[in-house]
Amino acid sequence: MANRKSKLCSLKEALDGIGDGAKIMAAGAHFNNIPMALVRELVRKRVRGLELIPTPSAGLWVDMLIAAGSVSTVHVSYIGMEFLGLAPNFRRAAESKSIAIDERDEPTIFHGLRATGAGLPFVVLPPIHKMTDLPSVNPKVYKEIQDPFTGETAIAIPPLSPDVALIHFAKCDEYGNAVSAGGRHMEDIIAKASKRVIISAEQIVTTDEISATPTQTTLPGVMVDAVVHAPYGCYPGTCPGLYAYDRTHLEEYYELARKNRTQAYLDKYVYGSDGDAALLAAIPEGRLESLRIV
Amino acid sequence: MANRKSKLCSLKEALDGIGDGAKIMAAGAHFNNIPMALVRELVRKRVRGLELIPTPSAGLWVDMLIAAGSVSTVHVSYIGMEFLGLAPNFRRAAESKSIAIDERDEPTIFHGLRATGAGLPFVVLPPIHKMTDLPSVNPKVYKEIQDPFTGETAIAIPPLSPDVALIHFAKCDEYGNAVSAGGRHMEDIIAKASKRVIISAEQIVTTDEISATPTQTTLPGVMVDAVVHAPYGCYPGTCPGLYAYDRTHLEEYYELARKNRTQAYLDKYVYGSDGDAALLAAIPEGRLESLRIV
Amino acid sequence: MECSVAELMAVAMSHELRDDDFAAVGAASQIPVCALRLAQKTHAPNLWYLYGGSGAVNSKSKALVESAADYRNLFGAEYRAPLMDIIDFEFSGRFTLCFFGGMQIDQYGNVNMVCIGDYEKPVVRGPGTVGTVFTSSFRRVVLYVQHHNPRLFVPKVDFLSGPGFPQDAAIERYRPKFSEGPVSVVTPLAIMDFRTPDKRMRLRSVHPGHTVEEVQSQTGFELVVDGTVPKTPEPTAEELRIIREEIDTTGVLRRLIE
Amino acid sequence: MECSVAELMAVAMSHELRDDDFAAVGAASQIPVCALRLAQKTHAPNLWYLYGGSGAVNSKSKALVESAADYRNLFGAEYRAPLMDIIDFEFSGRFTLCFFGGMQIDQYGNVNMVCIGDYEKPVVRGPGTVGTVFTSSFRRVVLYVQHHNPRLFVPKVDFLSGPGFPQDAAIERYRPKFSEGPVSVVTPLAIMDFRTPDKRMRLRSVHPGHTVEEVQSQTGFELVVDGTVPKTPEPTAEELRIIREEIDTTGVLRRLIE
Repeated sequence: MANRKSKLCSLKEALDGIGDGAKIMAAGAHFNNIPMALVRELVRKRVRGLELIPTPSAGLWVDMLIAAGSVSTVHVSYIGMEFLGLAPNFRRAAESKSIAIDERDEPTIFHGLRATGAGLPFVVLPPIHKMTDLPSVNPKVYKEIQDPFTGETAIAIPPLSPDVALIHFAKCDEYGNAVSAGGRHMEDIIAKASKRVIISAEQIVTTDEISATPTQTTLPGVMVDAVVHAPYGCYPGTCPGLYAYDRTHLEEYYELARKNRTQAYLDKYVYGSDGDAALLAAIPEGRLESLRIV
Repeated sequence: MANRKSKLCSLKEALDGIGDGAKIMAAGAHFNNIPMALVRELVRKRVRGLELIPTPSAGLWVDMLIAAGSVSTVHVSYIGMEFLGLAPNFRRAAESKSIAIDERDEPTIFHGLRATGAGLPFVVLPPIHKMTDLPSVNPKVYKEIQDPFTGETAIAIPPLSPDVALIHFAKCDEYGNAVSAGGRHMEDIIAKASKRVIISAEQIVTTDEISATPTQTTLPGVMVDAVVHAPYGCYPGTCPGLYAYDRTHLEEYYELARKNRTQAYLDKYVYGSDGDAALLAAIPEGRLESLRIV
Repeated sequence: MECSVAELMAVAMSHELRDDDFAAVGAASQIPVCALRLAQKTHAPNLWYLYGGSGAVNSKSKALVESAADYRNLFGAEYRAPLMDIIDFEFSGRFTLCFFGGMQIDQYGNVNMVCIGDYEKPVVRGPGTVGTVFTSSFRRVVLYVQHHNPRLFVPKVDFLSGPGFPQDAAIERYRPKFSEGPVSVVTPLAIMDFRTPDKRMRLRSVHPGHTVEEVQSQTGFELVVDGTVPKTPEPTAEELRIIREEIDTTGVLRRLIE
Repeated sequence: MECSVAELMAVAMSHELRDDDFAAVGAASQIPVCALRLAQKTHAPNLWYLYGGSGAVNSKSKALVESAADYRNLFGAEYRAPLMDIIDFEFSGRFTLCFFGGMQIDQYGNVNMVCIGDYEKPVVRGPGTVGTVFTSSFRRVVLYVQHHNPRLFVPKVDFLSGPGFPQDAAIERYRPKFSEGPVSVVTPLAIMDFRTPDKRMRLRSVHPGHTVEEVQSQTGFELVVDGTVPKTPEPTAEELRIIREEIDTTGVLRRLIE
């Protein structure tokens, strides 16, 4: 009997094969459960021309990759820093036209992903977008269609298919069976729509631990291509159930970003390090412990 | 401060308002997690002309309501008795045309419910049904449509909206927050699509017990209209995590049904009883205990 | 009893909620979260509510955290809604009320979250429309903002991301039948509504310490004024006690708006 | 070693599975379930599999229960897939192999689960098409039946619920690009496939104790026969040991087919 192959690998190995122009999606909502360790590695990779497909509520990771010069296009539903304000690098890049914007919104991104994940050719929404300016600025995405059952007008939107999805979990096994301590948000929706799924986790556990409670597995390993062990992989954001966001560190990022000095942040915390070693070493003593949720 | 209203009521009260011709959906897959206590009460109600919308894999409850003379139409994906064979009353009624059949299949029922639950006007499937005889026997459900993005042919199906959904859970609180011990199957999909949602549960627990693990709630009470305490509510089927199906009893049903003597079964176990009292009293000593899963 | 503007707004917003509502809030929403919890603890014990990003239904968190997406909102919650539920509820009319903000709001209740200035050459690029399209499909929408000035309240939004009341029947017919659209606007100065024949914004009440003239001068279009405009009722002592002892135990709303 | 027909079928079906497959089975599927588990324990350790009704992924149950929908299949499983996942995987080509049965199977691999006789006046009303439409969208489909007779193997199905190989290019173009259609048919008498120019059913091997003539006489259409038809390989001692000691510990497959 042969052995089952482990999907466990390093940050660097996990991102192998992501080239210029790839379509990247990262999970998370605002500062919650963003796969920052994987995003930082992507920054270090210095790829160019990425097309970002953020979740309906994103900010930090998009802003950072824009500052790193890796981005050519962003699908926009909400790109901001929630309670901190607008996303400075996104705002500058959008106003100066140094990135292209594919203007969408929450239901369009969600149902576009659903179309791919569910194997549906396209999705039809009720015509409420016709009450807004969205269809006029993005006519290739919002197409009028007639309901064959009622004759009413509806809106068709196309499938959305990221090349690579990045998702962080509280724990997983080496085959990619993964658990979100804060419950499922849209990890399954993202993974189903994506050609390649890379996950990181705070803790790598045995498959026996996973299969003791199969109803609590958030994402099955059959949908996962690579697994990385990344403690504090959501930092400076929140990892639900394990640690809270670091407001001080987020403010440091935000202030530098506002002053168009994100490069200084990246030099200090991201570049020139193997993985997150530089970042974790630079965080003041006791800070990480203070964020932990008991 | 006013008090929160309990949704707890008797089997009889829960089914109040279900009249002749109602569209009824019951949850469950094969003999798993079927809301039999609620179905038996529906039999006792002696309503007529029901339109049944079973899950993609159903049998016992449909067969029983047909035998009781309550059914005029059945949406069919799979109506059978799984390892026991075909569903005898369904088969007879279908062959003799005493019921109408709305021929569908698993994805059509699922995505029809999704359309209603997600507020979408209709759902578009890839054209694989064109490779089968389904569209030709049910042309009102399967409509050809052109993909506005690719020009390809696709299949549009209409929303499916049960008037009443019946669902059983391992436990719930008096406000309808409910937990399936065997994990979610499609309880959420059914509830979202249905105008009225009636649930039963093996055990009524406190809201504190529910809110101790909110990520494990299968269905939130906001989608529930009535709650019934129904121990052995899936019997003679399985209640996942609590008890297994009673094969002896199922065979008794099946043999009587094959001989067109389901009326004798109903007289013995369903009619003439307040709730399930007659049924539970008629089960041989020790049988129920032997089915329990430790 | 002295109360802060944010507390006054939260109490006013709680009065918009009914006992049979299923309400939702999005990100950074301490005032609406307080309104929801206060309503549930006073006149609306059967109210259900959901915090967007965290999916928490009926959270019982005793502190107002900065983010509705914060996992800690799951404390005492009865359900964790995945995003699919939220979007399903938004399209299908299950949410009966939602609180929404905006970078710009115009006289017909249209909301803009996308840009100030021309879309092709924006002066300010906003975060994006998120779910503001759903102002057309929540049964009732309460708009609220933490500032009240003519840059925010404009005659016509630069980008229409959240529909108010279109003045064109051909557009209005796209609204789902169950939707009433925006029903009120709560700001640090006043409460407005759209109870006018043409759905123009009307001044409903002015907060204590402010005047009709001041509100009008801080609004970039003419507000409809019907006779004498009443004062916004102040929170009762019991409302303030519940807020401070049971909901906002760390005093966020006492510091939120200067 | 003596083995039962069901065990022989399970072993033959396990050989159809590859190490990179994600396979699925529906209801009442003890033979395919045994095939899946055997493959994972021998040549395909990276195989993933799902049992329909229970949603169990990679179940490690040590007994073959009667129903794939049985909750007890969750024993040792790594995930509990809700029905949405299953239907998504079915449409999108994520399932690479599925085992399917049928009331009728015809010479082009079309499957019927709906009725015997005319649809409007059926002689036997079957259970319905369930998910047999997906014989067109699983990457590979293995058909299997517990009987082999001319009532089951018919020239043309009375109702086409599961597509095999349509002889009309206008129909064939609806098949997703990733789908190969039915690749084999496993019965108590023989194994068939469709490796013929026109995708007609071909006799691949005959089980020990049976003959080509017998198989042909029990089939309602002419099977393609290429030269000498080999015997179906018998299970190895190790395969039988694994089945009896680790998978089918209660001996279901020894009693299943008389």
